[in-house]
Amino acid sequence: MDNILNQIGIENYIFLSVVLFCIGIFGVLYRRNAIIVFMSIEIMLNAVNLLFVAFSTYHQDAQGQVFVFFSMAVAAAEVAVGLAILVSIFRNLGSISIDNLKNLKG
Amino acid sequence: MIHIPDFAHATTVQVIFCFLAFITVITAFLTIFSRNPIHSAIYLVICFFSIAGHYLLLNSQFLAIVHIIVYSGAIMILFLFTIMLMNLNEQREVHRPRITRLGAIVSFCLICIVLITIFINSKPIVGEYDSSGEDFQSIKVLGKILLNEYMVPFEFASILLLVAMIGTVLLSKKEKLNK
Amino acid sequence: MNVSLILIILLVGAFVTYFAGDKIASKVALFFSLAALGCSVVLLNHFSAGENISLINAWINQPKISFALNADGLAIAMLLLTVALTPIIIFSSFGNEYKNAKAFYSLILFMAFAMTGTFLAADGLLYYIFWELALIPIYFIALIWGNGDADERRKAVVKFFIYTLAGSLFMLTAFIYLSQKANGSFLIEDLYKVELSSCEQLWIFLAFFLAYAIKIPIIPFHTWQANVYQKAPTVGTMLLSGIMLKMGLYSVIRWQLPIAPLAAKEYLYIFIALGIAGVIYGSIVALKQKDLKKLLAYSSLAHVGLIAAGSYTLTLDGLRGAVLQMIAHGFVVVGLFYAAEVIFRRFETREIAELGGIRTQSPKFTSMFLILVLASVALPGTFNFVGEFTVLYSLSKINIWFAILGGTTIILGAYYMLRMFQHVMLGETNSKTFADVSLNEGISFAVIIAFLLFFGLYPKPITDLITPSLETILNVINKN
Amino acid sequence: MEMDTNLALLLVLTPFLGFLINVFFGKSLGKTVSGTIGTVAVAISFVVSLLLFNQITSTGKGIEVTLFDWIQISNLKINLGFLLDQLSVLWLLFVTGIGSLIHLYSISYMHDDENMHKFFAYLNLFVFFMITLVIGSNLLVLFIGWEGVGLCSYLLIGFWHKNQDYNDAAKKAFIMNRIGDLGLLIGMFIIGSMFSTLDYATLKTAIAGASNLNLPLLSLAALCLFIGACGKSAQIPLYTWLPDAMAGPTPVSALIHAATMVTAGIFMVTRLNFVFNLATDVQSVIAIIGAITSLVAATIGLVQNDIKKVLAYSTVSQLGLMFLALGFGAYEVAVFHVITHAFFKACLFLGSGSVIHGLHGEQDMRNMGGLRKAMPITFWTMLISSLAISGVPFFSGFFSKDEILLTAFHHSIPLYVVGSIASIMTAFYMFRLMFLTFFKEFRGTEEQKHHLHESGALITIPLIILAILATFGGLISLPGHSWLNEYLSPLFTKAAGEEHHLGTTEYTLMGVAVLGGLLGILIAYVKYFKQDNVPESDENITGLSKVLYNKYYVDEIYDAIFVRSVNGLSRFFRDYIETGLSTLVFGLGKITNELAFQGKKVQTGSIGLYLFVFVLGLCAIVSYIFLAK
Repeated sequence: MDNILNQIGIENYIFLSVVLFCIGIFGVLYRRNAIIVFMSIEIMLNAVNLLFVAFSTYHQDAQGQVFVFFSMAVAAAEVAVGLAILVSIFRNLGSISIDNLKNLKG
Repeated sequence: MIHIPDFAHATTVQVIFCFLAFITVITAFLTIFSRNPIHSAIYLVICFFSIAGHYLLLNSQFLAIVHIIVYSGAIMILFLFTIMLMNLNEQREVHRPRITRLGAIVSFCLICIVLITIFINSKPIVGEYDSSGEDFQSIKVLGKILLNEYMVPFEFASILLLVAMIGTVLLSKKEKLNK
Repeated sequence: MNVSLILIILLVGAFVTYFAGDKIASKVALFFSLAALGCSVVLLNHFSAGENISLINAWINQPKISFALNADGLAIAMLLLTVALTPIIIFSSFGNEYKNAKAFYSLILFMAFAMTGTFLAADGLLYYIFWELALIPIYFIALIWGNGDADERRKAVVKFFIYTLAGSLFMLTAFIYLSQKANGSFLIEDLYKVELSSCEQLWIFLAFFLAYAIKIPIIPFHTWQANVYQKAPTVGTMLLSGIMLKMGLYSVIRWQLPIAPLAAKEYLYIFIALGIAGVIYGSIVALKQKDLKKLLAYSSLAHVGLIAAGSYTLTLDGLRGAVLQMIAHGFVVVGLFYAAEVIFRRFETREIAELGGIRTQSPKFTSMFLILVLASVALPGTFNFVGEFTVLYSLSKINIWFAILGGTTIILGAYYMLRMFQHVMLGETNSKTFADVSLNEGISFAVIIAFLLFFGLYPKPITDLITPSLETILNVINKN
Repeated sequence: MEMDTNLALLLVLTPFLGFLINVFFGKSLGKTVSGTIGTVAVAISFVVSLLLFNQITSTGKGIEVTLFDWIQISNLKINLGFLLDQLSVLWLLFVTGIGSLIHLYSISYMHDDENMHKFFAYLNLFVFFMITLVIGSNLLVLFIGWEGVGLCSYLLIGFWHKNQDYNDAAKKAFIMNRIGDLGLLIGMFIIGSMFSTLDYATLKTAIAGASNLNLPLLSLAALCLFIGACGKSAQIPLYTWLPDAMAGPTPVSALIHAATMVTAGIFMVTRLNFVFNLATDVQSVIAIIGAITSLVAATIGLVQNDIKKVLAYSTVSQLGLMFLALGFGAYEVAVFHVITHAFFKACLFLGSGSVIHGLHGEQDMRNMGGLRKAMPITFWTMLISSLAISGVPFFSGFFSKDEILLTAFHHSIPLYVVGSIASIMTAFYMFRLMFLTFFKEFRGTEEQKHHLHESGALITIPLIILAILATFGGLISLPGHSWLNEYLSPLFTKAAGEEHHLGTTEYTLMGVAVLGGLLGILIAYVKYFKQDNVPESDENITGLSKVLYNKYYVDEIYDAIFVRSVNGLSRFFRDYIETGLSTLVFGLGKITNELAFQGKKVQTGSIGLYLFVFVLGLCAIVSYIFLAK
């Protein structure tokens, strides 16, 4: 069986992941809408997942994929809880702009 | 170094990769930049699909399917529902002060530079990579691994999801005031 | 049979006392403390018969921490001091009513447990754990059952707690560093063997010094002392001054000097001078104190200064004198604080100005108090003299001026103690009635006095007990 | 040997047993019984001393008794042991002898005091410690006794403890003694580290056998020891406690502050004569200090009006004379004077006690007078003693004082002159005392006059015995043929002092001394008998006599220099340094608090900022790990 990486090269996957990850970070920093921030986080997660899978193929080892599977489970839980929190914040504050979340002020 | 595809002699796989990568990056950007959260969500779905495409390209069918089910299905539905629940529209979002945006851009550039520098500086991979021909990522094999080697974490994952479900229900329940 | 038995008795005693209920808590505590004393005496017999009563068990593998209790002569002497004073202290509290007595007495036993552990521990980390453990009960004892304004008291006690804890953390750092050097082992033998450069030794020495200087206390680290002594209930004060500050002094001999001998040798003069400064300063400050317990606190500061100075001479005489003086001081200071308590029970005050004229009403109490005062000023024939003489002698061998300056304690000590005695006990008959000592009180005093006088004339048993282990320690110090 | 140990223990422990019985059972036994027990205890010691004396004179050798090891120090091994040789037995004899007499006296004297059993307990304890001091075989055992007698002195001066002035006096005595004790300790330390022993016998051989001694160090040791002696024997500058010590009951003054305890310093110096002989500089210091003390104390004694104060200053003055002799290395002369002084001074004190007793506590001589008829025995005994102390020929004091002056003359004329002036003054103030007290008309209140009576037999018998001793005590060391010198000769390396040949010089000097003494008496006679002067009341004293009356203001000066400065320092430390240090420690806490307060402002709560900083931190860490190679 031909390894796909022979044709594409692991470097390209790394590059792609980096770009995706950076876009995620940029989104987190740039947007103030909590939902978009959340989406950016998902993008970052996916960037990492992608890298895992790429290296899993590269090493011919299933562990990377197993890890991605767990990370997806965690992500699902996280999104569920996170969005629930956002909803309750929205209910209380009437907005989900992260600038309003200043309860951490010392 | 970054392998620059030679478009003239590109194989099908390479073309597909480039295409998918292009879609992934573009939709990711659009997710962040579009004003309307609904649009963002839709771009994000497309992004997730393209990532699933990458998974398929890498021949990990199981993950591709799970990814589509979890991300493009469940998570995106959750996002959409939430957005609609809140009835957000673009006017609500006020742009951040310039200094913040500048900071965001600066740090974005910074992290890009750092990561890419690392990437460039790291040792290049020498030679071609041959697969051993062993099946390691078919659904069957993964299923065996998950339920043998990783059984306990697997069960914990289910507990995690259960807890998350309960937590979500508890959080989104309306608090009864004055009681 | 080994020394862990004592620890077990005290710990079990603490629990049993707690569950025995308020009414009989004091008696249960007394029973267990006496049991510990009895067992210690039996162990002493075993020890003098040449049996090994130490204990080493592996406890944690990585890093290598052992549950090691080392019972050499020095440790046994301190163990005996603790288990002998604990029953006296408990017994002395019989005249008082305490709220939530079960917790109170349980804490006393627990404190005795922790202090005994500190004296016995032969593993750096175990020692550190016991060291800090001893702080917890005294914190609660002083805070909950103390006297005076609650807010003031909390301030003083919290200051004490944080201050000593902060000092100890430096010691912990030193221990961790040392164990790194000793391949992860915390055992005292391994720590002794660690080869350190003189610069490293200095830092280790200073880290230890901070912990001990605060606990002992050596000036200028003594600011917690007078306030806590005053605010704590007398039982707490006795525990603090009688035993707990001996922990610091003992640790100097057991840990600080042998581990960092080069630093100790190089800066000998500075540390002796600090000790002696404490002697003079404490004596002078004690002169004009208005509160009886505060005065005794400062007198204690003066005495421990001399003990510390003796330890830092790094001579056999100095160490031996220091240990003898520690034991003597433990007894005498407990007796003196008890006398203050007896006065307080009757007059509800410790202001020296409000006292006076007690002697006519209570000849027995006066005699006992006077003997304690005289022991405190090291009259020959009392145990304190033996220690003080030995320490001063060792100081004179280092430098005659040290002996002269340190010797001012016998002048200034006599001055403030007799002044206090005069204003507290003598003078026209007090208008308030002062009942003479009850049987219980008399027994406590008599035991302490008998001890001081007996060993004042025949200190040989204690000297013989401690000398071999001190020689061993000196060998470690002088190995380079 | 067993026998000796038992004797020594009997000697020491009988008074201690008396002390214990009186402490624990004294109150229930009743006054007479408790007094008797106290007296008998000391008397037994006296008998034992006599036995020992007999043994020593017959064998000529000292007895050494070692009980057990006491203190172990690396190069020192200190036994609790006794040394009974000529010197200590001699001291024992008069300590226990005079002690028994004074105990006997006290039975009557203290009979009205409710705490009589305590008084006897303390007295017995004192005798116990004094015996320990005298017979200790090394310096440290001496030190037990040394401090112990100080303690008893403290207890007895403050015996009437309701009066805070008395307590002050007691405290002062104890503390001044302790200053000397520190000197003694330091001296011991030096000797201990030089010779690795504190034992007299070993020390003596060690010094004799030592080749190259560190003489300056040894002199320092001797000086320190002398400071100790100064404290105990009330020499300048540590003498001020002794006059104050008169606050105690009169028997105490007689026993402790005249006859026995205050001579401990002389005992110690004599005991260590082999050390002092090597330190010639220190000897000169001793002589000079002794001479000055005797003169200063005598001048103060000239104008005192309190009968006991006069005697106290006289004691200081006489002690000064003894030190004068010690300074010249004439130890046996000093010892001789110690003994005669013990006799006549004890007698004088007891006599004054009898007077005070008769006048119900009156001590001011201005309120006395004419007691000769009412108290004949007291008068005669005191007269004899006064003659003795004034150096009238053939009384004991004549011989001893004369020898001291003779020695002084041979060594240093100026000191001889000083000593002679002091003796003349002594004669004057003693007879001033006699005339004011016993002659002329009674100046006290009518009520006192009514009750004037001679004291009982228990008081007069000791007086008579002491008067006899004061008369004939001089016989033990007659000039030219001295039994005492021979007896003590084994102690001294020099062949019992240079026996002075009784030449013309000596007789001349004797004559001068006698004339001086008579002159003093004559002046007193003229001033207080002929002219019938009575000292002015306190307010009217002016000029030099005011200075003298106020003891040269030495107490005030000491108070200003030492006591106040220490107290001031104490207050300063308490109020400023302590609070300062405390603030410093609290300050550390406050600084931490303030830092936290400032630090918390960084926590703006803005998630955007947090994320921004987080990304920057991430960049920094990643670049550190991967790029900083």
